[in-house]
Amino acid sequence: GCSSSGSTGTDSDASEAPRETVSLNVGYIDTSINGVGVIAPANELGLWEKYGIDVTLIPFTNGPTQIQAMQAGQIDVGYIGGGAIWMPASGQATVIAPSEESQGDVVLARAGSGVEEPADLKGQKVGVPEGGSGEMILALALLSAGLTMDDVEKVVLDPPSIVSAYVGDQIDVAAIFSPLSAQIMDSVPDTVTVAQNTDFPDTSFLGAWVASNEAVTDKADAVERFLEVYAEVNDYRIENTDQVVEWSSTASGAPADQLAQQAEVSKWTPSDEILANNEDGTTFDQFESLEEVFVETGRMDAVNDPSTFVNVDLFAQAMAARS
Amino acid sequence: MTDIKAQMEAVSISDGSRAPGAARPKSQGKRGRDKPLTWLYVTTLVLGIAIWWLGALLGNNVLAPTPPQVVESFIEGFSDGSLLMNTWASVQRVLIGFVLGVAVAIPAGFLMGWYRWARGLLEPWVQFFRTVPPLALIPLVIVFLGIGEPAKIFVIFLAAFLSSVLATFQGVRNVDVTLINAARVLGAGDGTIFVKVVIPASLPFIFVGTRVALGAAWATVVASELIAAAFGLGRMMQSASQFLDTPRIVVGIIMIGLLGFVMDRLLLLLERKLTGWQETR
Amino acid sequence: MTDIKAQMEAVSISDGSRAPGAARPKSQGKRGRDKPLTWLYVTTLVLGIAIWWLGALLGNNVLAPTPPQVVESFIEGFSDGSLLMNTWASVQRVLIGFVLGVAVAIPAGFLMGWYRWARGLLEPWVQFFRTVPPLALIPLVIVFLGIGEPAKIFVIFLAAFLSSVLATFQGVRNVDVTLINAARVLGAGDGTIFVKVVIPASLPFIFVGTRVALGAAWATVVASELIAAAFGLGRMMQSASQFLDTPRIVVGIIMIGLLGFVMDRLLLLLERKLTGWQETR
Amino acid sequence: MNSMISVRGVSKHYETARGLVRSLENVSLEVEQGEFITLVGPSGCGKSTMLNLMAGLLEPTSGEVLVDGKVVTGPGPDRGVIFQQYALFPWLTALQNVEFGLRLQHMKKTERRELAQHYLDLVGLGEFAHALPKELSGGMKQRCAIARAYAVQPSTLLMDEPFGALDALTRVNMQENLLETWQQERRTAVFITHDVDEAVFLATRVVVMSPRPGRISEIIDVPLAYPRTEEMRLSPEFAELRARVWRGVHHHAEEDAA
Amino acid sequence: MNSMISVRGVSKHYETARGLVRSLENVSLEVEQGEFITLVGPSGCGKSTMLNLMAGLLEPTSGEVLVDGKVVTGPGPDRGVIFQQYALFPWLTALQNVEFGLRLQHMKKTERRELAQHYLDLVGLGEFAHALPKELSGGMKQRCAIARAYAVQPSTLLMDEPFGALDALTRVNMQENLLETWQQERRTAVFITHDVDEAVFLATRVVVMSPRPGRISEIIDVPLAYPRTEEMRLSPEFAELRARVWRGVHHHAEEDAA
Ligand SMILES: Nc1ncnc2c1ncn2[C@@H]1O[C@H](COP(=O)(O)OP(=O)(O)OP(=O)(O)O)[C@@H](O)[C@H]1O
Ligand SMILES: Nc1ncnc2c1ncn2[C@@H]1O[C@H](COP(=O)(O)OP(=O)(O)OP(=O)(O)O)[C@@H](O)[C@H]1O
Ligand SMILES: [Mg+2]
Ligand SMILES: [Mg+2]
Repeated sequence: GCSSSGSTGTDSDASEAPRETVSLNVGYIDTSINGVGVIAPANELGLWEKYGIDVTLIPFTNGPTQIQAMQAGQIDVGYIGGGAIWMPASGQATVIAPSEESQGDVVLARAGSGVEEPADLKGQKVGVPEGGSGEMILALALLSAGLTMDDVEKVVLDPPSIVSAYVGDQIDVAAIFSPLSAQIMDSVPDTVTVAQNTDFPDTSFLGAWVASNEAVTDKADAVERFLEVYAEVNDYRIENTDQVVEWSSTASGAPADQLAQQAEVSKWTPSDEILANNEDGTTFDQFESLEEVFVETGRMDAVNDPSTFVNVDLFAQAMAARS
Repeated sequence: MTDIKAQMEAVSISDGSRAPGAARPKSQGKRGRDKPLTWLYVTTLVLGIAIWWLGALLGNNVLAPTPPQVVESFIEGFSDGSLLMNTWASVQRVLIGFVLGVAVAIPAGFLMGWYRWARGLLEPWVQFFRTVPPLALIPLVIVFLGIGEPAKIFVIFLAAFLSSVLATFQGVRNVDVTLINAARVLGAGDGTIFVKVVIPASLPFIFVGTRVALGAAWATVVASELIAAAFGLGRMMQSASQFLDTPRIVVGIIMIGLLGFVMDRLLLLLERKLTGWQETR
Repeated sequence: MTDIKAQMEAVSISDGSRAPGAARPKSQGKRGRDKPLTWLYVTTLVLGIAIWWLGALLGNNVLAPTPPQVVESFIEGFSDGSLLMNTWASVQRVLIGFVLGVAVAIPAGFLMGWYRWARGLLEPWVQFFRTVPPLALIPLVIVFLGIGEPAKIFVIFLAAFLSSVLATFQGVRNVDVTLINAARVLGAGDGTIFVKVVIPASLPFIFVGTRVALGAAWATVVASELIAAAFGLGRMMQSASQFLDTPRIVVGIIMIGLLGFVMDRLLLLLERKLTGWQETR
Repeated sequence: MNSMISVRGVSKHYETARGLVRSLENVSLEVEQGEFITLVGPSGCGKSTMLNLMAGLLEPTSGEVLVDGKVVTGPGPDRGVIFQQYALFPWLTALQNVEFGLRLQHMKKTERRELAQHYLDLVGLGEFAHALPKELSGGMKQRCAIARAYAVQPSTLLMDEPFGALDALTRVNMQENLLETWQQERRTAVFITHDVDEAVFLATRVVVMSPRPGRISEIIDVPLAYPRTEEMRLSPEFAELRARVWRGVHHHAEEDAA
Repeated sequence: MNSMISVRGVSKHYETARGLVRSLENVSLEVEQGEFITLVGPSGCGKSTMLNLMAGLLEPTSGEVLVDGKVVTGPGPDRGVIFQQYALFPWLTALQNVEFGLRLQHMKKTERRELAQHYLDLVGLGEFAHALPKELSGGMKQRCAIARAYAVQPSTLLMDEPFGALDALTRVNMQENLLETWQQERRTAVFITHDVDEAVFLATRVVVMSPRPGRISEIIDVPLAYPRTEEMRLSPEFAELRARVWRGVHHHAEEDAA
């Protein structure tokens, strides 16, 4: 078990309800607008102080490493993209709040390749990064055409290598996400979009903030306060996207135009609505439909009940505390 | 004092060279002397596994697999044939990349050690690329060599080449000048001196290079198999780490470690055969 | 023939050692002989850049950045201070990891070369881990060492240690037995022989090991900075590759290559100072 | 009597790819405290092997070697050795080479330096104190090795052709030096040489060896008094001894050649 | 006349940390075709340096060395060299070492092997053809190096104390061998030795050198006829020459010691 939040820190600056400062280790993806795009505004707006969190921020390049770090007790909270939701869904962490609904996942094909719709994918060499939303959009596309993963020749590559391989004429089809998809479009302009998220309205690729299972039990207070921060930033970023992009770019060194592109394909839900979705079961449904895709791609053996890995109580408490 | 002596005997036997003290009366012939080393190997193996097991149990962490979990994963991999297939794919790549790397490194090292122009032209690049992470080169390799087998082998080749060329180069620089002179006064030209003097005289260095290259080749197999590999131990470990299937990662580590160990022993045998003439400890 | 001679002169100067032929009358002193090498360096540099540029233009795609794009990215990195910060972070890690690695490898190599028990206990593990990809160890390193600076340094340390211990070991095995005997008859014990005979006699090997270790340390910096690094050249290249910012990747490669090159030259200087006694080419 | 070195039924065989080489076969020899033994014999008859056994650098295949009553298990600073191949430390200067053994005796720096310089001067290398071995000529290397062995003042000196690379005059000087200190300090000395004149001039006893297998074929007492002088070399007695030693070596060599 | 080797105003200096070492200073020497020159002088006087200059292994600091009328720019198989330090290839057997030079002359295998074995027999190493250098005694290594140099039958033989590690009888045999082939094939020979007797016995001219800086101090003609015999060694003429050479070396050495 981790040491709990009982540190006798100085009183927070928040005037009306002086709370004890709690410590929290937060991981995030600093090349993602959904990761650094929450952290940077929180820093700029002084929200950690406001909500009394003595925060340690640790940048990562991907989701799975954060889950590893959580299991090793190194971080309490982190952000993962929709492609990694199978990890909490398999019990390795707990979802504490949905983040964005991704609109940026696509299956692309070279103009002369003869691939124009999902059915044409049969027998093709498809570049796809393993264990991410690229794999999921491909699975959905294949499913919609009555095909399975076995009907294509999977070429597993790192996300950036997908672009190298596609632009370098090594593969004709790529299942990839933004902003790398934009790079492909720029380099090979007559590329055809074979499938994209909007083709599958029933399945939303939900990214999420997750907490380690230990943190949820032992540091519930701190995690809840993180959600207070998150709820505030979430609303802020919907209103002030440009500002958030600028802050994020400054904080992480990532190119602003690329972060802006990511923001464009990320659909954010206002915090009130998240609360409502949590309460009426929409959130559970969304994660369950996501799990079905994971079963399809072989990431999971069976669909688990979302209520076992999505904690909606903490978010509710956070919203209550803010109002 | 006694330790040195004992050591000298052991070496003299295992080297095939006869250092002073080789025929110490109290030792009971070849078998008698090799036995303790075998026991030490067993001891260290048991110790290592014990420490690992203890660490895994104490850590009490899903990610630290215990030996039984790993054994289970091994059995699974064997029974569905995937482990052998992956192993075979990697062994091929490593062997080809390693052999090519060393085969190019030895002449390159010689050229660099011997001719000013070669040193001037090659050394900066060798030194430069030696420090460049293979991981960082992968996007470029894909652009120029595609995603097929050649690209993967190239990454391994590069690692093997870059880590052994330096040792060869150094070996050439360290050849005793009197031996070169002896060959020259017997009428040997550059080519003959290369082949007949410099290569044998720098064999101890070349073997260090070769063995380091073998290590580097195996150590790069994961990076190389990031390039669209369908099979391979590196590939297997990559996906295992996606699933946080740590027992399978450990299976991969053990396989690579064992294969590397076996190949290293073969190199060592070759070395002993080829450098038995040395008058060393 | 003439080439060997010329070479011998060059070496005799640059080594600080005086091989036969060092004072050939036609050569114009130190500067006269060093000049051509400098020119060769410049030539090879220009050639390399030209080939790159040509390749980038012919390839005509976003993935192969041209020199001007890279220069631009360099300037950008300098002006916002990020490049220096990243460089500093990596240099620290590499230096600490490298120095620790070598500092442990030298005594370990000696022990292994000298004492049977040390060889029996350590060698299997060294050989085993030498071939294990650092990339594959990262999940385990996170489990046992966490995600802080120690974890990153450990990965670099391991790479440096494993690649240099072999050379030291081999160096110890190659020490001329008559020198050891000479020390022993003068009353030297094991410790003194270590420090006063074996270390100096195996310096050429140790330096090969050290230089290989330096290369390995830098080559592992990307892998090590996959462990939640906030800054670092490897980290910078990682994020650049997320956005396919190839000029910045090349900036990283160049920085690592250059830093590695410079550090290698420093080692070389040290080596020349310490092994000037050698009677070699 | 008080035997300093006892070689008792010692054999030394080497197993080689070509078969067993009998370097020494059942050799026994007693060297008394304060004696000066010279070892002569044709090339390859096992002289160096014998010396290395006494030094503790080789182990006998059978039999045993005792020094001062104790079985030899390894080398020690009580027995100084001059190797046939010099064996200077190439990374140390001449002076540092000589200081090496003194340093091990924890001698103070100034004293050590002074003593080392003294011995370098003795062998005529005073000017080359700061030269590295690679900067020395063959004979100079040999003299440096001699200085190094002398400097530690061992009670027994084992010397393998120490004066082989020296010119005649230097050689004679070195012989006289050696005898002088040996007499003063009553050391025990075993000295290998190919020079019959030298063998007789230095020795209390000349041990003649014969090859394949290496054996002691003859031991010749040299009843000349010490200090030995240049005049003695010209004496008929000396000539007679020289001839005996020559015949001793010669005889077996002839046999060998047959 | 027909000069085989011309050393013309040659100096060889070494720059060391301790300052300039004048190994040779303005030395001139003409060696005629078919001559047998022996070089004598105290240890460190520059004999090896001189030989290496002739071999083309060293470059003079000033002056020039001509062999057969051409300036020496490097070593060649026309000049066989026996090194002071043997320089055997440790990874080759004795036989393979001797074959090394023959192989370079593209000699057929059987012929090559036969010739190599012949020269090994000549130096008394026939039985050790398949031994590695590390399995040979000091004198055996030296003889192997001699066989290697002889086997290529160079027109000029440059020898640096080739018989230094040999016992007296072997040495005398080797001397006679050497003179025999030299006479038959009218080679040119330059031979360094510390043995004054040997210097006179072999040479047409004895070149005496003196040290610091290395110079030729005296050249002594040896008017004895060839073939030289063991009786000649006992002749008063020989004794006189020997005394002259001794004084030549001695004199300067004394000066040096002063
Ligand atoms: N390591 C070895 N392996 C095999 N044979 C050896 C080894 N060392 C020595 N010998 C053999 O032992 C014999 C005696 O050698 P040793 O060196 O004692 O001769 P030596 O009398 O000193 O001769 P020299 O006067 O030439 O130095 C030789 O025949 C030699 O070939
Ligand atoms: N590489 C070198 N650097 C500096 N000095 C050197 C070098 N080689 C030789 N010398 C010096 O040159 C001088 C002559 O050396 P050389 O080897 O020619 O002597 P030598 O007459 O052959 O002596 P010896 O009879 O002892 O072999 C010596 O004083 C030696 O110190
Ligand atoms: Mg000997
Ligand atoms: Mg000499």
